[in-house]
Amino acid sequence: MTDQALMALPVSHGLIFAAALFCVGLAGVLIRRNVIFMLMSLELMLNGAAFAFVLAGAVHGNADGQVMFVLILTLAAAEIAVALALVVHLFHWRRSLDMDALDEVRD
Amino acid sequence: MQALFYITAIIALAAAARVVTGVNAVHALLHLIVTLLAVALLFFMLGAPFAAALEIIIYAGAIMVLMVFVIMMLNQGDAAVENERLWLSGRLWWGPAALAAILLAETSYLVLAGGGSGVEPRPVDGPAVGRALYGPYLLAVELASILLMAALVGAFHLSRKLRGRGRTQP
Amino acid sequence: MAGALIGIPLLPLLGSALLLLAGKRLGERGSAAVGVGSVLLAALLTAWVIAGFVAGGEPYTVTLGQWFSVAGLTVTPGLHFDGLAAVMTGVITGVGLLIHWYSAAYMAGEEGYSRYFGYLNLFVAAMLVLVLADNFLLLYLGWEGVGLCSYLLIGFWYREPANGYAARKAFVVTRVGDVALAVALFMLVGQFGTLHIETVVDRAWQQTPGTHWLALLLLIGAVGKSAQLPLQTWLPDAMAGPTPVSALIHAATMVTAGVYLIARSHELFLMAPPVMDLVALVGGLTLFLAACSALVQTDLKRILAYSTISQIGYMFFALGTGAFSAAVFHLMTHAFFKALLFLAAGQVILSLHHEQDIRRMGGLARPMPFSLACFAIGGAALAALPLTAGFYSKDAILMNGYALAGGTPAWFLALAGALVTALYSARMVLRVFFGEAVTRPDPDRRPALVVPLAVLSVLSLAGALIPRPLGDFFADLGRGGVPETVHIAVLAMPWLGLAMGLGFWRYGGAVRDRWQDSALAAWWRRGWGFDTAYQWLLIRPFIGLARANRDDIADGLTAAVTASGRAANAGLSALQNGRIRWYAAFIAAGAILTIALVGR
Amino acid sequence: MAEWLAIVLRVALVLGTVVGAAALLTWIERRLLGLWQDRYGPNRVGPFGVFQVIADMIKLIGKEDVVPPFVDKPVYILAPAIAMATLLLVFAVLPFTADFQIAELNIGLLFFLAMTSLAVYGVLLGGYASNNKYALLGALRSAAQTVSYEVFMGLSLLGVVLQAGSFNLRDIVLAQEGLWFCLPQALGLVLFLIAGVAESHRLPFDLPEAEHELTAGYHTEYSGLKFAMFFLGEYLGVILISAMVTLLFFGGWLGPVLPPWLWFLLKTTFFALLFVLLRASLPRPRYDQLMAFGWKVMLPLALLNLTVTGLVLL
Repeated sequence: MTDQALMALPVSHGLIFAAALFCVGLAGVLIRRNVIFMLMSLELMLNGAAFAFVLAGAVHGNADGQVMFVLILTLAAAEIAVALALVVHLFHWRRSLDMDALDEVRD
Repeated sequence: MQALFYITAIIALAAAARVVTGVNAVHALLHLIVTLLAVALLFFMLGAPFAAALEIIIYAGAIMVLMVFVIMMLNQGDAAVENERLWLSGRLWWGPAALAAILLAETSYLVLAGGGSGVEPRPVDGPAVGRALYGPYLLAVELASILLMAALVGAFHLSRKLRGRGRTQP
Repeated sequence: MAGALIGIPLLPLLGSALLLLAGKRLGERGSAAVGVGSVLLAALLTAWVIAGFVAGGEPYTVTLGQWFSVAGLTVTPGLHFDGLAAVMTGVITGVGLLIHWYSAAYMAGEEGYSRYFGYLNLFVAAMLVLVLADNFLLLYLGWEGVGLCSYLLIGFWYREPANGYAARKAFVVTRVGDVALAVALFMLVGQFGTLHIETVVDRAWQQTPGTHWLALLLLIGAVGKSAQLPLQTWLPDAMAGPTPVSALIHAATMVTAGVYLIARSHELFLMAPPVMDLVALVGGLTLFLAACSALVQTDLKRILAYSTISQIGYMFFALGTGAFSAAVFHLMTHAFFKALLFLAAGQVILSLHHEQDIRRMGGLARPMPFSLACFAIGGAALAALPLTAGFYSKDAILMNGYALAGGTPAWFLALAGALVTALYSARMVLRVFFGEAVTRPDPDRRPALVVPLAVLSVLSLAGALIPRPLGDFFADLGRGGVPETVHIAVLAMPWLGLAMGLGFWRYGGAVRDRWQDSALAAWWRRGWGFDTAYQWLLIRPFIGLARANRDDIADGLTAAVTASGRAANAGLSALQNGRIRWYAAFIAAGAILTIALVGR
Repeated sequence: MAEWLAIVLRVALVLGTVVGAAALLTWIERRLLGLWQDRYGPNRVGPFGVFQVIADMIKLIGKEDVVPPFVDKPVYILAPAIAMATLLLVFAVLPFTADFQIAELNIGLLFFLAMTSLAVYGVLLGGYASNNKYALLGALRSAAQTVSYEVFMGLSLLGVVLQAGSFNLRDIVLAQEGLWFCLPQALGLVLFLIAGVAESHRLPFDLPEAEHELTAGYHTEYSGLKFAMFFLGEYLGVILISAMVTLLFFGGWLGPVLPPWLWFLLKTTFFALLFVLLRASLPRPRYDQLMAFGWKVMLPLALLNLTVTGLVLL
């Protein structure tokens, strides 16, 4: 079955898709004030990067791309675990999820 | 099969756009899950079934569940949606959108300028990934495990503190 | 002998270190034991050393070792003991011991008891270093050391802002003299290449140029420390310190450091006759002006303070006329009777619950006969009535002064000063002890207070009998004949003053009151307006200048530096606004820029 | 064209069988519970009350399908579909016999895990969309429980994967020709069974829908066909877990004499009945006990199992 799924694909299109996913995520991170939405946008960015890796790995026919994907996955898991703990903390503390309300980190 | 790729990609991007522009956190999350599933499908099409499975099991099945969990736990209600709508309104849109668009244009230009014809993706199955992980990338795996441990301890610590705070507050 | 000599300043220094480091744990009794004990030991050592010196008779030096050697100047300080040093150490340790003893009782119950004795011991150590130094640098060390202790002790009750002000004033005003002394030291190094006193004096005989300036600078230094015109203004204010401090530092010892300095380096002054005349003039003017001020003061301690200025003026006059022996002799006797007066005044003040205004005293003769006796003896010595120690010393000054300098204006001022001195002594004793009783005293007859007074009374009466070991120390400048009329005038002046005092007291009530209210009296009371003059001539213009210079071009430059730093900081901290989205936007912009620059 | 038709037929057959079996299971469960609890259970409609199933279906379909005004409508509608669809999808990769399988997938086992992990969303979103605190609590419990038990469910299966050397379900079954994995992977079997019970929210791990505490948990607000889908999903889960146990530990269709499909059917039925027996006999733990049990007992055991298997195979 998997063999049939393969196709002749312009690699550039796949990369542009990855970049588009990344940029949509970036725009989300920049636009949203809600921490939850920022985190979701961050996941989009990670997926864009991950897709680029897997695509490159598939093009070259080696496993390195997927290895990087696994590492990105690990990173995302760790990030989300800590970030969500922080979000819960933040909400209990501030009664708000507004990231801009947290600007005392500058001091 | 190429058509399937484009359709999936467009679905992924459309869902991603809804994530970024949505006002209801759970709906946005569902769209994000759709994006993830679409990406998983793309992985599958690229001959990376292992990555596809991981994308679903871990990303969609665990990480996103955690996020839904937290959103439900905070349970902000309709006021949050209104608030979100308020935050999203106005001119704040244009700057970031322009930045992202410029970045996309640049990368697209670079990718297209690099040329490159259609290449037949070669499938890489799970065992190959496993051999690579525990071969040349062993150090990275160990580092990832350390990272996970750190995240575990960190998350645990944060939630512990919260519990202590809750106890002191009436 | 050498070890004993080092031990003299070392013992109070150790006592001071012990008191200042561990004073709190010693308690009052322990602090007093250490403070008085160390000076007692030093006094015993001094007595032994003096006895040895008198028996052997030869001056000697103990070298302490090399201090530093830089640019051809090697300083190897040592302690030098000769007749002059013998008198000074004897006065310092002897009077110092009595005042320590007195202090132990006087200061009982005060906060900072051990601190007090720590400072006092440090002062004694510094003063001993000052008088024993064979080197100008070591002398300067002691000089500044006593200045520091003076500052610390004037401001001993530092919770009162006025005391702190007085302490600062004393420090700053004497600093003027100290700077001159420091410049003199630099000149010495430049001219003679050494700071060793004897060497300097030896070389000074050979090469005269510049000696005038040197002597003048030394004089300014001495004037500052000894509260002579025009730097006398700090001493009356220095009475803010505890009374025993006034007795020890601001009457008996420290203020005579200037006299000692000139006496020690008198060869230099002899090379500069105009400066010698200046010294005499300064002394004459000071003694007369201060005596007049003392005449109208209402604060008991301020009377004594002006009296001290006046008496040191006598010493300067003596120095200026070349009667060095007489000057040092008067220094010694003055130490006795002025310490006696201060300590007796302290007893009176203590009995009246820290009342210092003589207008609220009176009729104390009956409740406090012992104090009256002390005051009478001290006042008599101050007024130079015959058979007191002060009589012999002041007589020597006036007679020698006339013999050496003739009827100069300074000498006539000194003569008039003798009259005024007797007058204010009489006024002081009469106002305090006779007339109507205004307050009820609470006499304190603790032996620790009484015994030192008794000893000092004896010394004030019989101090002149102490064999003068320095008799042959100074080259006598020769004594010409003194006319009989002069002698009679000198002898008559104190009696005349005393008679005037009694007369005014008994019959001149109305005159007295009018005089006290007159503008002239008020002017004198303010110390001839020196403070006001300095305020207008120096302090105000200086403050004005500082104000005017506040925003000058140099400030503008430094302000520009800080302002630019501040602006840069503001810009950067505007970037660091704590909003993660901004940071992310900057990262994205950076990425865009990098790609645009690199990816082609 | 014939190829396509064959695929469609096969899909229809599997779908029909599985859904029918799930429906039938509801009747079997009630009868068996009745038997074990010394009462009759449904026995009026048809022989032994078999047609009770049909009657219930008619009732559920005929009922008014209420969508309460306070719910999050799109999610409310989506949730039961997810609950059923994800489970049904897994049946597409199950090898019922050596040559009967809708789609052979190299990563069949991973697909199973992926779909079960997605199945959480059905419960989670159902509870969230209902906008009801009982439903929300049920959904939260379900999410926590499922995520926790998923972890060692995957780990407990890795022993089997190690022994078979493949994620392909067909290869796994074929690898058991000499010896069923229930013997060398006995610990894995127990772990997987427990995790399976928890995943399908069956007693004693039905805390998300514990009726004493949370009325009906996440599907409190559901009625009619949507409720039927949740309901059916649960029984589909039971059948799916039974089928997986059969495939992974008891040699799937392998067996003497009888035709392979019958072997598969018998084994699966046995485990489905085991589930019913569990429901009849075991009490329900407290929620914190459930979580503690999962993380403190099951996870270490799963890791131990994996380690030992790896060491033995090395």
